[in-house]
Parts: sequence; C-alpha cells; structure tokens
Amino acid sequence: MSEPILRVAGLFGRIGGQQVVEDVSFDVPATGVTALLGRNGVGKTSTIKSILGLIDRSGGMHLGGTRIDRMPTHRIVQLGVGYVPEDREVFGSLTVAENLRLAERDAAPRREFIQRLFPDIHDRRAQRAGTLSGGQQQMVSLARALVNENRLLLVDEPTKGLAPRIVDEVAEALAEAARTVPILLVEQNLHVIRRLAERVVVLSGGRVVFTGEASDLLDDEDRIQRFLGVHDATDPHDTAAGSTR
Amino acid sequence: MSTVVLLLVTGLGLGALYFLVASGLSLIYGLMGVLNFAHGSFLTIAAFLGWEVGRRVSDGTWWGLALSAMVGLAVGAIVAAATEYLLIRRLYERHIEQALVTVGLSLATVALFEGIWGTDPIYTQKPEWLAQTTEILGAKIPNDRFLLIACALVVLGGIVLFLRRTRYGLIIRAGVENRSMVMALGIDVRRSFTIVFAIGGAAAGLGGVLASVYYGYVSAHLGSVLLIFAFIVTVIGGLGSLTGAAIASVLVAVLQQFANFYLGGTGDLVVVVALAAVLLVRPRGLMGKVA
Amino acid sequence: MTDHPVLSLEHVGLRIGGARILNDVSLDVPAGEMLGVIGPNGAGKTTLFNVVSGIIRPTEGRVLLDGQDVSHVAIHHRAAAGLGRTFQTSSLFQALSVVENVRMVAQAHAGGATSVFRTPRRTDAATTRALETLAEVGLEHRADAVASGLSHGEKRKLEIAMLIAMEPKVILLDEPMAGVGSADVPALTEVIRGLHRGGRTVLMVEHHMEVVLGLVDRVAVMHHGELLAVDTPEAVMANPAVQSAYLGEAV
Amino acid sequence: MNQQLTDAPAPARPSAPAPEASGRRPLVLAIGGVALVAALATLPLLAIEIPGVLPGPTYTPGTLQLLAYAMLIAALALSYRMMFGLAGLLSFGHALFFAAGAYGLGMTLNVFAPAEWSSGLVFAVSIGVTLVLGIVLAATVGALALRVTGISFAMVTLAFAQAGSVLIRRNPGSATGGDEGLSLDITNVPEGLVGVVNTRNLYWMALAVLVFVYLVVLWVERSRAGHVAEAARENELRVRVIGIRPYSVKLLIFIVASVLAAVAGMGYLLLQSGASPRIATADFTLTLLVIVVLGGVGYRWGAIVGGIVYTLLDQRLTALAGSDFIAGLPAVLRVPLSEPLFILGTLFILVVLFLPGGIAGIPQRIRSGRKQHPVEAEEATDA
Amino acid sequence: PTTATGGGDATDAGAPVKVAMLTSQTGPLAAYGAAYTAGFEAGLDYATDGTGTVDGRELEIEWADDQGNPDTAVSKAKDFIGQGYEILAGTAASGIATALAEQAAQNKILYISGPAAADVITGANEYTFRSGRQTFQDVATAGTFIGDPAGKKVVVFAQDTAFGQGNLAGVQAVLGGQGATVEGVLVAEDATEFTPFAQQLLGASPDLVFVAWAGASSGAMWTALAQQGVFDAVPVVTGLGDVATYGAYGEASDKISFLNHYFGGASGTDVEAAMIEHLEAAGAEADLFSPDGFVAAQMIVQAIREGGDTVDGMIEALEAWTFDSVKGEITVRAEDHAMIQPMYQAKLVQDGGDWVPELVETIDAETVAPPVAGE
Ligand SMILES: Nc1ncnc2c1ncn2[C@@H]1O[C@H](COP(=O)(O)OP(=O)(O)OP(=O)(O)O)[C@@H](O)[C@H]1O
Ligand SMILES: Nc1ncnc2c1ncn2[C@@H]1O[C@H](COP(=O)(O)OP(=O)(O)OP(=O)(O)O)[C@@H](O)[C@H]1O
Ligand SMILES: [Mg+2]
Ligand SMILES: [Mg+2]
Repeated sequence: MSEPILRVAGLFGRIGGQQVVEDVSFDVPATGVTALLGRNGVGKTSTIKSILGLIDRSGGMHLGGTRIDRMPTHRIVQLGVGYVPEDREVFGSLTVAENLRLAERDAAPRREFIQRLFPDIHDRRAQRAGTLSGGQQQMVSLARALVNENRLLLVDEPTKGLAPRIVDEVAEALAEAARTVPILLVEQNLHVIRRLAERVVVLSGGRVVFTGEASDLLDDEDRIQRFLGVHDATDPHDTAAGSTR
Repeated sequence: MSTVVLLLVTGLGLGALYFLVASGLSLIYGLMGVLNFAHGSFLTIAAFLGWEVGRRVSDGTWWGLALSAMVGLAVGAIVAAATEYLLIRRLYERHIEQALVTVGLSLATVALFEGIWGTDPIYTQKPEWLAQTTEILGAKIPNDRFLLIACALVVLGGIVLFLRRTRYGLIIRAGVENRSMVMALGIDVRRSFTIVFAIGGAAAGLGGVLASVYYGYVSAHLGSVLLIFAFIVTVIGGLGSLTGAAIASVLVAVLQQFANFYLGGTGDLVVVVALAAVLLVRPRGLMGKVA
Repeated sequence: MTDHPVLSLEHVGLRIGGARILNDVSLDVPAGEMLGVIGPNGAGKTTLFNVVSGIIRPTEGRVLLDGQDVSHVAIHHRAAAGLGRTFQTSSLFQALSVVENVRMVAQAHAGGATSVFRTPRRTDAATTRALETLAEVGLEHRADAVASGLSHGEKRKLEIAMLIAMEPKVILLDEPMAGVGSADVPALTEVIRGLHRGGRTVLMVEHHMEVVLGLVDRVAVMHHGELLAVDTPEAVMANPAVQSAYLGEAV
Repeated sequence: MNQQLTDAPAPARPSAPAPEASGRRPLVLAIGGVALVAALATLPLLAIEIPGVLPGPTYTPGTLQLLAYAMLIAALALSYRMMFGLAGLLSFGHALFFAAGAYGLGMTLNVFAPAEWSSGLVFAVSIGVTLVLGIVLAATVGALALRVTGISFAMVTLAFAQAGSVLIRRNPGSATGGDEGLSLDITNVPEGLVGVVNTRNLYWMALAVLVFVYLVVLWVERSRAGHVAEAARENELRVRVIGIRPYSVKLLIFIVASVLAAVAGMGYLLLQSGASPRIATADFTLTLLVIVVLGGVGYRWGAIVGGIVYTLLDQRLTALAGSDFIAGLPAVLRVPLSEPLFILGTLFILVVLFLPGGIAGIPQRIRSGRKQHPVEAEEATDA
Repeated sequence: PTTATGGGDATDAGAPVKVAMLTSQTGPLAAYGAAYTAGFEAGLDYATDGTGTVDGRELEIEWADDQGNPDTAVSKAKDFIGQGYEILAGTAASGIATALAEQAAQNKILYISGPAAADVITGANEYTFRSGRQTFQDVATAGTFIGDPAGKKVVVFAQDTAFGQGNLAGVQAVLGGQGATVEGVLVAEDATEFTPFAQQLLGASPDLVFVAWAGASSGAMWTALAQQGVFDAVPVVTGLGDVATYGAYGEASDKISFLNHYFGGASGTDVEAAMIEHLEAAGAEADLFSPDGFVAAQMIVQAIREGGDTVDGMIEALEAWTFDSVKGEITVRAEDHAMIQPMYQAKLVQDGGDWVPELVETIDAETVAPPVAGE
C-alpha cells in the first residue's frame, strides 16, 4: 500500500479540560473513503476537530508527510484539506454566494461543478444562509468543501437532515469526489456507509476499537451489533420500530 | 437666513468630526461586534502625539499639520492594532468581555494621559488659513470646517473601497459569527481582525488630530467627549452601516446645532431623545441590516 | 370529543420579500391523529410549523386551533392553549440543569410561572412532575447535569421531556431523529409512540422514512411550499410524484 | 431574533456557574449569613484595625463612613447584577435610578414640609413619595426600553439616563442644584442620622439597606420569576414556545432592580448629606459594570465583594498615589502609579483577561481547576 | 462636641492644633489645587514667621485629595472630623465647597472654603468662611469697564451652568441695578460650536459683552468670537484665569479687557513680595489662586491665635477681621463672612512668543463688595 495521506498516531483531544479523544491512531489511505464510525458521543466529531486543530490536541499527525500537529488550523487547511462540519456551520448572516466565495482557496474554483451538483442553492445565491432550510444549509456546507481541489476531505455526517433523494445525491457526489480525493467520513446512515466506505475505523469511548476493511465489519452482524449497537442493519429500510421490542 | 446657513454648514463640519470617530467605531462594531470604549483613547493619544511631533517640526503651518495628521494616522493604527493583539484577541467571541476590556483600557489610559500631559487643555496652533472664514450666503464659515468635511469624505470613500475591493469585510463578518469555521476554511482570521482594528484606529487617529484643530486644544478628555456622540451616531445610523453612520452624523450634528441655538441649548437632550425614538421605531437604526 | 378538527389550516400562505414560501396550504388534523410531514429540503415544513406555533405570522389564510382562529395570537398564548413543539436543532436553556429545563415547562403549564411569590423547591409539584417526566424518557440519571453538556441523543430526549411536561394537546416535532445514532433510534421511536398513545395529536417532520412509516396514520407531502398530497403511508409511498421529488431511487 | 426562525444552530455558550442550585439551601449558609451580618453590625463597637485597608480603627467615623459608602455601592451593584447577570439585560442607565432615589428624596424633603406634620412623618412620607416616583420612572423607562433588545436596549437606557443627567445638571427651577449638587435639608431628617457623631447610625442604616437589597434580590432570584428571567436570557424564543411571555418577567426584574437602586440612592443621600450630578452619569453606570464584573457576574455575593473592594481600592490607591514612596520613584513609574484610575483600570483588564469568574469565582476556579467563563448576555452579540 | 480627644486639659497647654486641608490633587481641578497648596505653604510660613507654630502650639496640617468628587470629599471630611480635626479648609470646586459647608454646620467646626467662587458659599452658615473672591466680585469688576452703566446694554455670554447662571444673575443684580439693560446668551455646557452664538451676540448690538467661561472649550469660543468679528464691534470683558489659560485667547488676546482676581505681580504689596519669594524658593509661580491659599493660612493662624479652642471663639476671631494680605487690605465681613477685597483690571500683552498679563487698574474693595447675603 502506498503512503497514507493522513497518519494519526497517539492523538489526544480535550474540550474544556475534559479528555474526549484518547490515544487514537489510524491511517487514512491516499485513495477512497475511510469511514469513522461509532455511537452518539464516542468522539467522532472531536477526532476530526482535533485533526484540524479546532480543539486542544496533542499527538503525532502527518498529512502527506508534513507534520501538522503544531500547525494552526488555517495552515493545515491551506495544505489542501476540505472540511464539512457536523452542524453545517454556514455563516448565517452572509449570503449563499458570500459563503461560497469565502471558501474559495484555489485560483480556479470549481464553480460549475457546484452549480451542477446543487442547482437549488445556486438559485438561492443571494439569500442569507441563515434563512435557508436545514437541508439547504447542509448543501452549502458541502459545497464549501467541494469547491476547491483538495488532498483530503474531512466530512462529518453530511446526510444528517437531508431528504432521502438528496441523501442519494450527496452520496453520489461524495463517491464522485472520492475518485480523485481521499475522504475521511463520519456517517450514521449505514446505507451510505455501505455504498461509500472502503475502510472503517470504529471508535468507542474516545478510543479506536476496530480498524479494517469495510466488508470485515459490515458483513459481520455480530460486529455491527457490538460496535455500532444496531440489531438489524442488513436492510436499512426496514422500519426501525419493527426491530425493537 | 445667514444664521440658518451658518448652522447648517457648521453642523456639517461637526457631523464630519463625529463621522471620523464613528467610522472606526462602526467598522469595529459592525464587523467584529466589539463595542470599543477605548476608541476615544485611540483618538486622544493620536492627537497628543500628533501635536508633540507637529509642534517640534513647525507649529501652526500646513507642513506641521500634515505631519501631525500622518503621525496621528500611524499612532491610531498602531495603538489600535496593539489593543486588538494584546487584549481583544484573547477574548474572541466573548463580546461583553471584549467591551469590558475596552472600558478598563479607557479608564486606565485617560488617567495615564492626565499623568503625562496634565489635566489642563493644551492650546494648539493651526495654519493661518484655517483660522479665517469664508463667506457663503452671508454666513462667515470658519475654514477648518471645510477641512473636516473633506477629510470625512475621504475616509468614507477609503473605507467603503476597502470593504468592496478586498475580502476582509467578508472574512470578518463570517469570523465574528463563527471564528473557528473561518479558520477551517483556511483563512487566517486573526490577521484580518488586527487589520480592521488598525483601520478603525487610523480613522480615529486622524479624527484626533482634526479634533484638536476644531477645538483648538488637546487634552486627556478630548476622546471621551466625542466618543459618546460617536456611539449615538453609530447606533442611530444602524450598527455596522458606514453610510448609515455618515448620514446619522450629519443629522445628529445639524439637529444638535439647531436645538442648541433655537431651543435654549437643548441640543444634547434632543439628540438623546432622537436616539431613543429612532431605536424604538427602528430597533436596528436607520440603515441597520435586518439580521 | 368535538366534531371539528383540533388543528386546521385554511389557505395559509406566506411570502417573504418576493419569495413564496408557503402557498395555499389547507389541512385538517383530527384529534388524536399522528400525521407525518415529509418533503424535500426547503419544501417549507419547518416554516409551516413556525406558522402554526406563531413564530411567523402567515401573510394569507388562517390557522385554527380547536376551532378558534389563532392566526394573530401571540406565541406564548398558543403554547398555553396546548400547542407544543420541538425544534429542528435542539433549542434548550443551555446554562440550566436538565431538571430545571423541564421544571420551567411544568410551571408554565401549571400557571403562575412568573410569580415572584413562589419559590421552586426540590419537593414542589413542578419539580416532582419534572422528575417524573425525565424518568419517562429515561433521562432521570442526568437530572442535575447542565444541559449544554449532554450528548446529541440526550438533548433530543430532553426536548421530548419538555414537551411531555407541557401536556400539550397538539405536538409539532421537527426532525426528532436528526443526528440520532442508529442505535438510539428505536428507543426514541418508542418515546414518540408513547406521546401519541396519550391521545395527543402529533405532527412530525422526519426524513427517516422507516421511522415515519412505522408511526404515522397519514402522511402529508410538501413540495415548493405547497401541499402535494395527504394520504395513507402506503398510498403516498406509491405516488410517483413523491418518489421522484422526495424519495429518489432509494425506494 | 429572526436568526432563530430557521433553526440556525444557537451558538454554544459557556455554561454559567450555578453556585447555589435552587431548592437546596443549606442551613449553614443562612446561619453563616446571619452571623456575618451580626459581625458587621457590631463593627462600630469594636476597635479593629486593618492597616493599609481601612483608614483607622473600625469605630472611627472616617472608617465607618467609608464602610457605609462601600456597602451602599455594594447594594447598588447587587441590584445591577440582578438585571445584568441574572436577566442578561445590559443597561447603561442604571445610574438614573440611583440618582432618582437620591435626588428624589432630597428634592421631596426640600419642597414638601407641611408645617403641621411632625418631622418624622414628613421624613417617612418623603421616602414613600420617592419610592412611588421611582416605581413610576422605572416602569416607564423599562416598558419602553424593553421593546428592543441587545445593544439597542443598552442605548435606549443610556439615552434616558443621559436625559436625566442633562436635566439634573441644567438645574431646572433650581431644584437639583446643577453642577454644585443638591445638599440635604436636614430640617426633617431624624437627628440620629445627622452629623459625624452619628456616623455609626448611618453605618447601620447602610448595612440595613444592603441586607434589605440582598434579601429582595435573593427572593426575586429564587422565585419562579427569577428562573424564568434566567431562562429568557438563555433562549427567549424557547420561553415563549413553552407558553410564557418573557417581556413581563423582564419588566418585573427591571423595575425591582431599579427601585432597589433608588433605595440605595436614598441611603446615599443621607450618608453624604447631599447628592452630586456625578451619580447620574453614564460613567457611573460603567463603574457599576466594572464592579459587578470585578466581583464576578455569576455570583450574587460577587457584586457585594466587588462593591466593597472597588470602593476601598479607589480610596486606598488615592492614598498611595499621594505617598512619598510614589513621589520618590522615577517618572516612568511615578506617573502611572500616581493615577489611581490607571491602576484600577489596569487591574480590571487583568481580571477580565485572567479571572473570568471575577473575585467571587476564585474559589470555584481553585476547586475545579479549570477555566470558568461568566455568563455572556446573548443580546449584546446579536448584531 | 463631637469628640473628646486629648482630654480637657489640652486647652491652653500648647497642644497641637489639627487642621485638615482638602483640595484636588488629582482630577480636573488639580492645577488649582496645586496653586492653592503652594499659596497656603507660603501664607503659613509668613503668618507664623517660619515657625509653623502659633503661640507655641504646633499646627498639624493634614492634606487630602478630594479628586474633584464631592463624595470623596465628604468621606474624607467626616474622617477628619471624626479624628478630632477642628479646622477644615480648601477646595476649588463649588459643589464640594457647598457639601463641606454643610458638614461644617452639621458638626460645628470651622470651614474656610478655597477658590470655589459660588456666591452661595457666602452666608451659607455661621461656620463657613471663604478665603477667595466670589462671582459677584468678578461681575462687579466687569461693570467697572463701562463707566456709568445707566442706559447701556450689556450682554452676558456664558455657559448654561451654575457658574454661568450665577454670573448672569450677578450682572443683572450689579449692572441692572445701576440702570443697564442686561441680556444673557447662555450656551449649553456641552455645545462645541459657538459660531452661531457669536452671530447672536452681534445681532443684539450691545455696549459691552461680558464673557463668563470656564473649561476647555474656551479656546474654540474665543476663536469663534474673533472670526465673526465681535471684537471689532464691541468691547468684550472676561475674567483672566490662571497662567495655563493665557494662551487660550489666541488672536483675540490683546482685544479683550480682563477683570482679574489675581495674577503674579498684580498688587505690588510687601506681602505679595513675601509670597512670591517663598513660592519661587519652592519652585512654584504666583498664580490666580495663590492668594486664596495664602489668605486661608492667615485666617487659620488668626483663628487659632485669637479664638482659642472653641469653634465659637474662632468664628468671633475671624468675623470683622481686617488684615494685610497679598492683594492689600482685606476684611472678613461679619454679617455673612464675605471677603471684601480689591480686584483688578488687566490686559494681555505679547512678551516674546507668550502672552503675559499687565495691570490696568486696581478696583477698590468697597466698589465691588457684594451685598450682604440673605438680606
Ligand atoms: N462543548 C462540549 N463541552 C463538554 N463536553 C463536550 C462538548 N462537546 C462534546 N463533548 C463531549 O465529548 C464527547 C464526544 O463528543 P463528539 O461530539 O466528538 O461525539 P460524536 O461521536 O461526534 O457524537 P455524535 O454522533 O452525537 O455526533 C461526548 O461525550 C460529549 O458529551
Ligand atoms: N427570509 C427568507 N427569504 C427567502 N427565502 C426563505 C426565507 N426564509 C425561508 N426561506 C425559504 O423557505 C423555504 C422553506 O424552508 P423550511 O425551513 O421551511 O424548509 P424545510 O421544509 O423545513 O426543509 P428541511 O427539511 O431542509 O429542514 C426554504 O427554501 C428557505 O430557503
Ligand atoms: Mg458528531
Ligand atoms: Mg426544516
């Protein structure tokens, strides 16, 4: 296997003095989608934020050979990292166009690509992002990351709150993006994971409990149950209610 | 008739002075959400140092005044940038604390200026022409008012260009809302904050030098007097709206002149009543953006 | 109880600037029904809830609660009249403890919430009620935690607890499952089912189709601010317009 | 406000310290409080000396006067904290109500003296009249100012206070004494409250005012209304959605805080035998803000500690500024150190930067060993 | 009656006398405070022949800073009174002086007010004296510039403050009483633009303009009057302030007629020479309020020397006391404790790059004596 694009070794992260990421180590290969999985509150988001230096962190991290654990966030991003945050975090008082303009790092941003991918938000260029619907905000957030050429994408729950059809489209877009850029993806929707992920890293209580090929986890009911707490994941369209007693 | 013209034009001059102070205040508040109580101190220190340098070179000449203005601009910018760097930056996204720090700074600096330059006003010289008057429609208008108006227009234009032509305005508005997300887009938001503070400070510095021309003196309290009106103007104009601040400056100053003259010196009262009225009718001020 | 629907919308429309956000929405919800509201992102679902709860005034049409026109009634009066809701993104009193969050609601419901003459106590009715409610959603062990420190799923549960404490007649749930991990979905589904079981009327916006289909009596489909259809889950799922606009190939 | 219409995520706020969880009121605290008040009450009978802090032994009029003044300022700060710290209402006009109490009582005593009444009655009725005037003023200003929020609220209150300040300085009908201030007409003031011999009584009066204000504040903050106010500071829309109108609660808090300020103002008039226009200025309100933050916004007793520390510091720093020690220093040190306000301002900056919980937050910081940020009023950030 | 410090036997046994001096060492009036203090030191030295004692009794003089803030001043005064100080003196701020006068009355101690000019201090109560001049005397001096006031029109140009209003009332009383028509143009204290008011002055076409102005805005005000040509149209009188303000009049300096309480060298008396000598030795310079401090020291020494230990004795010793001081012979009027003293007319002349005052005429004390307060 070639050099990983991101190498995380012994990462610790703190929020307000509290340890939320503990000694996490994993690699993100230079191609394809690596999924970061785990139940609510295990520290997935915190891991991504630690990588970007958005929370207090320590440990060894290399992005394509460059050491980044001491770098300020903006420098890391300038190395070619795209980030889609968990709670969308669009700038509510700025218009959609301004949100996108702010995100443009490259000399030749891929505006047409974005327009093709999300025609709806293109039509709403002049609207203040704060007044967008939840799903529309999610699209802006994704678009901000996809508008540049990146060496790595960090994507945190991109399908949260999206209509099923849009979920498909986003998955499609990520799949397309993954052809040229490696992605570290946090996702709850197993359907999406199945479709995209090649490798998985599972967190529990702030630690890594499983790493391996996606199929190693997803084809093994037992592991799914153990690591993700889900009973019946083979058919994501079965009613959730039906699977509980 | 000539009285009305006089009141109007001198009102415009005073409005220009208000605007010079308010522009920086509005820029800093509008973009960064920092209610900067130390803005008056930026102005005062610039006025003092501008005067100190100006008088050493050539007091009361155009050359001396120009030099004072340059020094004022530089001092304002440097002091403001230092304030941002040393104090404001540590408290990002905590706007109340940021305002409080500037309150402390203004208390401390005014006391310091008193310690250094004394409590009495120091009277300043100005170029001959500025002490003379020009007659417009029978009213003898002091020439320094024209200088004020011209400078205010230049500053207005300059800042508008800065915001239009550069990404800074965008970066900062986004940064105030969510600083870490801006960094996560690969932008060094801290530098932008410092630059905005420096620009606001430079405008205040220029305002300080011109205020010393207008009042004919420099003193430790020069800034505090103007600050309160600058606040009023900024708020009436709509927080963060530069054109709003410009319009409000002129309205407030002219209103104040007329009320002072015709309504038994009630200028200040009328202005604060106007402030309350405007806010109650339009909580975001005249030109404030609907959030 | 009564023959008229507990909630009805009559030709409700909303324009903001030039944009039509809602267009001629008419809908009757009989008492005790659980109604799912689905539609593409930006269809106007949240806005519809905002109009019903009074956060936004409609520019056209009327909203009737229990037969009374409430279109121009203030938010808090509607709430006091028995209309409860949650928000798409958790909206809590972040600095207050979990039990205080719920007690606030219990007091509002019992009246005299703003009295200076009454002091909340560990043992008073409102607190007891709050603790009971927390037990119902399984949050009693977190009663003294500060709300801002809860995990995502716990916040969702707290929102529901606050709703229960209000004892509303009509409940609006805006994407209660968003961001809830697959592992917690079943439990939360049960809580929502419990809400409904008390005979309450529930309107729920949700993108998790499996959850919607397992719970609701009828489904309303919104698109571009209009109500496309209101029908049984089966009929709606079979509707080709719904499939193309909303579900996509996933079905 | 609109921001919340479409579910924009509310910015996560650092949580407020909750020093006393409601409903749990350990008896120890109450007993400690009573003991503290009792100890303070006996001070004038003791001869305790704290060199460097108090100007003399505690029974001397100078020291009692200083302590009484500090307690009145503490009472005022306490009322301000209720508004700013509890309800998140950043007012720039609180001085107006303090001045209303002081000037109101002073002016009433000047004009209102029916000959047939006993002076005790005149005094009591004057206090009553002033209180009523205070309530009316507070209700009017509050009802108007609370129609707007955030910085606009701050500015509307500032406008009212400025108007009051200008009026007082203008000396309409020679009623306020203008720049020279109003001096107390002692004809109808009880003899026990006049003169340096009676400083002790004035001290007890100030202590009574402080205790009274504290109890009212405690009562309101502990009440349901207080909790709703706190909740409304956190999330106003949410309060409405659960069926409560925040406006009335905020107005209530505003009025109570303002009337308490007026009570402190009356105490001030009696203590100082007069009132000066300084107490009506925006600067005075800013001083209060400084005091409250210095003490710790998250804590009731923070305001008290802040008020007392500030007053004592102000006094002692002035003494320091005039000392020979300072005079002997080189200019770089002498000039700043001989300006009390410079030292106070610098100290204040340091507290805001490095002690976010204020003085009252120190124990909590030591205990938890991590940073605590005081409550941030949401309104001021909603530009 | 407040304290029993030292016991009863201290009365004439040469026990020290405690004197409390309150004045601004910081704050807006710090410069006045400094001049007053220097004057006081000189006066004390002069009145006690350099011994600092009166009849063998030590004077324990304690200085305190009022910060220009009445609250601070009252607190300090109470502290002093509580410690058994028997004499209180000082302050340049009228607001503080009235508050201290109140304290003096409440606590029955002697108070000698400093440079504060408000007329109300005169006759405030029997315990209160003053060592400086009062507004009325300024105004009356202004009146001496127009000869016979009858039928003349005088406009008072002042700030709308207690000080300005007091001056207007004074002019109305003095010159109005002598048959002049008096009008006031009062400008809001916070106004910064004076040009229109200069126009208004001209429009009134008066025979004399009396300007009563204090504070930093005076420079701008004089510039406005000059620019609008007021000086070319009508004689203008104002009070000459302290040395720091000599530069404030700009272009107009030599066109203004000044009334004056005091400037260095105005009186030419022996006492003045002694004061200046002492001031210069101390590195200070004679200024507007030097005599106020000097006189205060003389009064305190007199009160102690002749009045013994009771406040009533001190009051008696001061009332109707006539003595030689910096400005010549002055008298403490018995009825209301007004300070009957000469005043000066002056003008500014250029000396190198600076403006310096020059005496025009000395106005007799009786000519400018205020009417008895309260009558
Ligand atoms: N601001 C905060 N203050 C205190 N604790 C926090 C904060 N943010 C997160 N935590 C805690 O850190 C832990 C990890 O949180 P994180 O958001 O990384 O989880 P996650 O795996 O992304 O969960 P989810 O699936 O719900 O998004 C949780 O226990 C959470 O309670
Ligand atoms: N002030 C406004 N100006 C213009 N358009 C607006 C404004 N406010 C809301 N909208 C638009 O109204 C539409 C309805 O938004 P709403 O939040 O109701 O959608 P939704 O159905 O809840 O979507 P989601 O499932 O994504 O949450 C969106 O397209 C939104 O962009
Ligand atoms: Mg997460
Ligand atoms: Mg929605």
